[in-house]
Amino acid sequence: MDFDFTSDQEMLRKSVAEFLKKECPYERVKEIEDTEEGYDPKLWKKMARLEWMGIYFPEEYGGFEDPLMNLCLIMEEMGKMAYVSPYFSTVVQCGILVMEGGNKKQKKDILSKIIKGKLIMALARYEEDASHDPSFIQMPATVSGDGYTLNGTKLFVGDANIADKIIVAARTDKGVTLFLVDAKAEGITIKKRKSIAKDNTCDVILNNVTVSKDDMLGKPGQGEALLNSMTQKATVAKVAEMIGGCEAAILMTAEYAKGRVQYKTPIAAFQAIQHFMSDMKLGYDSCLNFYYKVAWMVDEGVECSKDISALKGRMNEVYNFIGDRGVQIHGGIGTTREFNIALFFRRAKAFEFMMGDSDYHYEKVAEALGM
Amino acid sequence: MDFDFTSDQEMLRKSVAEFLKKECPYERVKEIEDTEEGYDPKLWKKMARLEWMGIYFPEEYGGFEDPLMNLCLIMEEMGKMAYVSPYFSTVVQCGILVMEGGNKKQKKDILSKIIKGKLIMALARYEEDASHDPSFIQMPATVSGDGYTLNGTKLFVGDANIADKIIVAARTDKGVTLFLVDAKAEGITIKKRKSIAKDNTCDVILNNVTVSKDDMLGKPGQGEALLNSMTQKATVAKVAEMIGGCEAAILMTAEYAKGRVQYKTPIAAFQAIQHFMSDMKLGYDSCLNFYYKVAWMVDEGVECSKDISALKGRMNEVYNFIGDRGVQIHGGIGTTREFNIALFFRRAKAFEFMMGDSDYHYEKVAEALGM
Amino acid sequence: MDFKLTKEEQELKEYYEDFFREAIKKAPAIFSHGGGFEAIYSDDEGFAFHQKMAKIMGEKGMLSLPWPKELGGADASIMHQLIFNEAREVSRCPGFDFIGCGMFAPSLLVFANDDQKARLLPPIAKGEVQYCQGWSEPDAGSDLASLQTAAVRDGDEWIINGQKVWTTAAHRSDCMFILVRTDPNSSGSRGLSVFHLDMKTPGIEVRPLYYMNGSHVYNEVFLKDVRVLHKDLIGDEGSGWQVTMATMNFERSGMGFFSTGRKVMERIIQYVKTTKRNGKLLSENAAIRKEIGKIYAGLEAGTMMAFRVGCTQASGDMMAAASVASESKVFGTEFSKHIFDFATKVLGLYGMIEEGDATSLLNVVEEYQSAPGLTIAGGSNEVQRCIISWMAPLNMPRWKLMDPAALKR
Amino acid sequence: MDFKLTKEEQELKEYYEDFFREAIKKAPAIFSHGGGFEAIYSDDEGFAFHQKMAKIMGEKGMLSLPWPKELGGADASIMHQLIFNEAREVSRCPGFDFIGCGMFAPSLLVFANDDQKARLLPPIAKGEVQYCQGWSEPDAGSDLASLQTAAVRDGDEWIINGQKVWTTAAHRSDCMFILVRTDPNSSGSRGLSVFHLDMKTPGIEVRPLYYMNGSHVYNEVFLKDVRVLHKDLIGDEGSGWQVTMATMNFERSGMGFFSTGRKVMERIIQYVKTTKRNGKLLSENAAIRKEIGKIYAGLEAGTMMAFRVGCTQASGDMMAAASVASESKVFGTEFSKHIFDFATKVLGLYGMIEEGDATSLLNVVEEYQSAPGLTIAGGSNEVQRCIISWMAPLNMPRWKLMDPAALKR
Repeated sequence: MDFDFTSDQEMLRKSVAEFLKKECPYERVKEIEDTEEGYDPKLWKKMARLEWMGIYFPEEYGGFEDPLMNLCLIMEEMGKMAYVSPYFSTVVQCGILVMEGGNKKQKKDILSKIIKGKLIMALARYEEDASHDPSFIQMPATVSGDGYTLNGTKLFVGDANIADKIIVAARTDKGVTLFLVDAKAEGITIKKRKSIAKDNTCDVILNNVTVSKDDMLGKPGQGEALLNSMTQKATVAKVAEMIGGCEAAILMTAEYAKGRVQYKTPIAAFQAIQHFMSDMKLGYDSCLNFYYKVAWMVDEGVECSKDISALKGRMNEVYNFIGDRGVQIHGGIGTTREFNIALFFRRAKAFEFMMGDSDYHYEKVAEALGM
Repeated sequence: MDFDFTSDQEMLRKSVAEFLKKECPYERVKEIEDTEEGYDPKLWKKMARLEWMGIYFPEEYGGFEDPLMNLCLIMEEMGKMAYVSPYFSTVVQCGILVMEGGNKKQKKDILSKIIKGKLIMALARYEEDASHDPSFIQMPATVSGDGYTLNGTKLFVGDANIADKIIVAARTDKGVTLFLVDAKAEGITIKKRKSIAKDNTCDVILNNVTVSKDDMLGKPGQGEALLNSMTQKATVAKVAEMIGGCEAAILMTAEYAKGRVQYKTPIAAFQAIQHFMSDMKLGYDSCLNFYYKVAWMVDEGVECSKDISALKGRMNEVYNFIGDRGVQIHGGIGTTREFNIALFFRRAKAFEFMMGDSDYHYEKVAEALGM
Repeated sequence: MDFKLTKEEQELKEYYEDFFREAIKKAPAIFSHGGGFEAIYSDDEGFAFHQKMAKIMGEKGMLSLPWPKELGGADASIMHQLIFNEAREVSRCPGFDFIGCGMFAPSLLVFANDDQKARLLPPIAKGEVQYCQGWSEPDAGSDLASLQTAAVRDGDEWIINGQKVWTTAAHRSDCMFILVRTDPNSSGSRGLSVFHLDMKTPGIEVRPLYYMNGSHVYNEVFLKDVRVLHKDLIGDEGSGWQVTMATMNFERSGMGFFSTGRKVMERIIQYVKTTKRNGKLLSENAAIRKEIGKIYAGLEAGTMMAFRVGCTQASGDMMAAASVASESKVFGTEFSKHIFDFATKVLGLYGMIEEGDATSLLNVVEEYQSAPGLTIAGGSNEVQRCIISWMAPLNMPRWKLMDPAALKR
Repeated sequence: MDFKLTKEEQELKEYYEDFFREAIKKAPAIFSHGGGFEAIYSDDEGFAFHQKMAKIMGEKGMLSLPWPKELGGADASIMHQLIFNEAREVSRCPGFDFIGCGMFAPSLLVFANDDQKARLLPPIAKGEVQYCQGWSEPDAGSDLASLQTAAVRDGDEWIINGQKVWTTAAHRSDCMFILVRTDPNSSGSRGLSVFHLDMKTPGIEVRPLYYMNGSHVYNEVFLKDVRVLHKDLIGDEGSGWQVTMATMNFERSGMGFFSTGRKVMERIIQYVKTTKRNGKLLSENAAIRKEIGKIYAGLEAGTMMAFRVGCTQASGDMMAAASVASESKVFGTEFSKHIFDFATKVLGLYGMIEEGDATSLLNVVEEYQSAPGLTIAGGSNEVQRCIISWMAPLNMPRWKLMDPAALKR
């Protein structure tokens, strides 16, 4: 058993950290949050040049075939800086779907564009009932001519407002099927919602949108399997982002507590504050080592859906606890837009629901344990 | 709205408190716990002479017809002293069942004996599945001659080992029915179990026990209704005992913390200890006022099953929290038989299950709220 | 022991409930999204409605219920006040300036001289004036007594210099009651005084302090050579701490947390009964059912605690009331956080959306975001817990933070 | 990053699991009721089995795995030790004296001189000797450094007077390692020394300290003019605190809590799948299912934390290891309490019964009662939390309680 990273991994982590710290400090993050696009196109191009996009993709399409662990390291560092970009939608969710479900032509076409930073993608899976389980997807894809027609509303679609292409999950007579849809296609309306994370959460309304057979991703009825497989990896990547957020929130709060004097004492010397801080640290450490193991299991190809669910279930609780205590220890100032701790408080709540909330995941664990 | 007691009530409370403090300090309680009978017959007689037994029963049978609130005050004081006696089994559970379900003869016969301290009773309701809901009672009462024959095992029967009479809930073709059975009747085997409260929790095995028609309590099939009605009052009385335990545990722990010096400081000055203590106090106060209201509602005849369930659900949590923090603040010494705080830690767990655990009660509340 | 409402109390309850039920119907849309400070102070339309309601309530005498009759009040019993407050808080109808009517006016009744009462009370009673409070400073939060804003005597006037922070509604206010250091040689809770200050006085600058979601409720207030007349000193010179402690404790029963909580619980029940997720009706989930049972128990327990605070205050035992009030504050604020958090969990992905059709079912994420302020404002819960432990019956050894004797009257 | 077991490690794992699985089958009945301290130290038959197993394990070299080969050990890697510990703890098989083998022997390896190593280590390795530790005193619990038991030099001997408390297994022990004050002018953590003491030495009186359920695990130990040879001083005179702090930290990964927890979880799952209550199978209750999911997550998270402690210790960074070890202790002990509590809840009324047929399904109420000791013993969790906050990366200002530098080596 070995908890150490390779020197390549250390270098990767360092370069991501330095880039984000320099190019996108918290003040800039808040500015980006307030824009309609909700991301910084210039930084997106720079990230592509730094080769972050292709890290997990096959070499034959221009990627590096690094393990998921390396992708997770990037997500961790993004989490620390509360960074906002379509990386999770484009590279993690849609990229993996295309990698695992696409035909040669689709992979070549799409992955190479993603890697070059020339394609932004969004995944439209959720519907009105907000079920995380893809078997409840209802939106019909009806055969029309040589292709299909899509009708219905998709909700909670990250980055649809800036996407070039959207992967839409809909139901054909063979079951859930994935389609690659042009975001500008006729019949598509995209509405950005106000979310607690101030991110690009959108409604996507499809009104008689036609897609050709060639734009099907995978086979008819393969959608559930593809979504489930991608979701496992994307969940670990989301956890990585959350763990990064936890670390930053803890250190930021510890620093604040040491500098904040009340009753002629730095509040960091108060036992109540020390106990909160150690509980935050403990929660973080308990998830950190578990997350490393789960990422490793995915890379080793070991079946670990139960562990991924257990991890995400726990991570949700820990991140929200840390965000909450972080604000509490900051006191009033922690609730302001000006101070940075609220960035994490807000993200903790949004990320709790992304890729499945704790109720959903703990139920999955119980099921897997034979209950 | 008025949170004050009448002067009669204040006097009652004081006299119970003084009696128990003098006659049955904690040291004595622990001695009694270690006896096979698990109660002190001399004190039982004295309690009868002090007129505690008849407090809630009709005047025509020798009682005082006081409100349930007054019975609760006695239970509160017993709870404070962690007192052990068959009061809850005999007076509260069986007494109320007889009062509400018995015919004139039964009431006259039984209640007057209870009031004089000459009859100890036990209620045998639970079976192997440990369901609190009486509709799941399965034990058959089969018609035989002019009476019934009972066969089966009853569990968690408080004070069966010292009881003269046992009320057994069994199922006839009309539904659940209550029977008054002589504890020495042929076919009855009683086995005392080791319980965390070191109380008289017994198995009662009935092997072809015959009862005459005259020993039926209420009508055939009336058992569920009688048990439910009694259980409401008994639950409030049990809460009263628990609230008393909470108060004693809190004060005992506060005293200890003020006297215990570590790091040259009374540990009561440590913020972590202060926070624990205030959370204990807060939990207690939140239940206290709620319990007074519920007892009052019962006395006013207001339908309040939902509130009784909510109260017991919450009381279980609060008492266990107080018992646990009480031990923790005492440190190692708190885990010993010698120190008194563990009396409350142990009772908190046992009382959690008596008259329904929190899962059971919260579910009842949800049901009552139309879910 | 008696928990019945008298016939008169029952009538009052119905009267107030009817009044607010009707009144809130005319409120702008923002009040249907949670309401609260944000609706009142951050939004122009919301504030206009608050002012309009204040005048209507003023005309009906609802802003001065507990005042003595000779000062224009109704000499209302504490139960009357609690009934009024509960009805108002359940409806979430604005109009009652919790700072002016809820805190400053009761202080004036105790500490002000006749001239001040005559000048300051009527506009409050009529709902014509909005107040803010000048307490916290950047370096004086939980440790309020370490504040540095100073007032120096100059003839008939005092000259104030310093900075206040967390000033709720300062940008909407006509007046502030401000706690300042009048004895330059003092430290801690001695040497402080309270003044009544017109916000139009030259030298006052109000700057917004944006909340994490971007709303504007709080402010920083900078005071540079601000002149206030000596006759606007409330209470004796140097008595500022006593006045402030008393002000803090007026109607701090915490009832509002439980009234609000009950409404949220009802919204959750409605939602789970009608919503399927992952193939199952949410109301069939035993974990959700159990949590609802627990929440109901907490609400009932909390409500009775709040009533207890009110009754204890009415009995005049302000020390005992202060202890239970702190408990009620801690319990109420943490319970509120919990219930809003649970509501977002029930909503699932909808729990992160702040607006729009999709969330009309339950729009609690705004309240969820406001909630962290609750456990900080008005004395952080960490300090409150210490205070509870210092008072009877626990009597744990205390630091010098606050003298419970100051609460006696 | 690699979480695979090597082929060799996998073989060791299977070897130990097989060994303990077979061994525990021969244990007296009391070990099927939880086992733990109570089974070993409170019960004669239980202690006899413990001694028997100690000798068997001693013969197989299992009591000295990490020791250097020249001292009769196997120079086992930390992974080897963790695998051994986990297999042993999962089985709940006794025989490994956690005091002598687990704490004192590793200290001897670091601090003892050659003579002491030669005299004291072999009997430990052979499983011939039971140890107890003389640390806590009535007025020195969390604040261990305030202890008062004193040793005064008298030629080749030291004379010890004082009282120890919480001495686990003293009534079963052959020897004690005892922390005493050797410098009468010292206070706090200076001037302390550690001695190896034969329990048959005149002047030692052991009195039982009964646990709340009446079991006898702990003792008070009174020392009156107890003479110990100077050659039994471990480490330098005055180095007692360093020796003790190091002793405390040997193998404090907390793995045992999670191994035990996993067994309890399995018993709960088995129980709820086969038990109906109030008309429903318990395993159909979403609240129970959710809690099981949560418990599984906690167990996996805790296990990885414990492995992390082991690996960090192996890397020689004892400071970093100490911090994570404290976290693992806090998490593990509170998690244990939680899981035992949950188990009683699942049992319902059976959750209050300590013995008998009715409870053969799950007999955890004894473990539930032992659990409160966990969060107190070995440094209360309140103190542990402070220590965690004082170390990197939090570096909160600390009181003088414990010098983290003492953990460096």
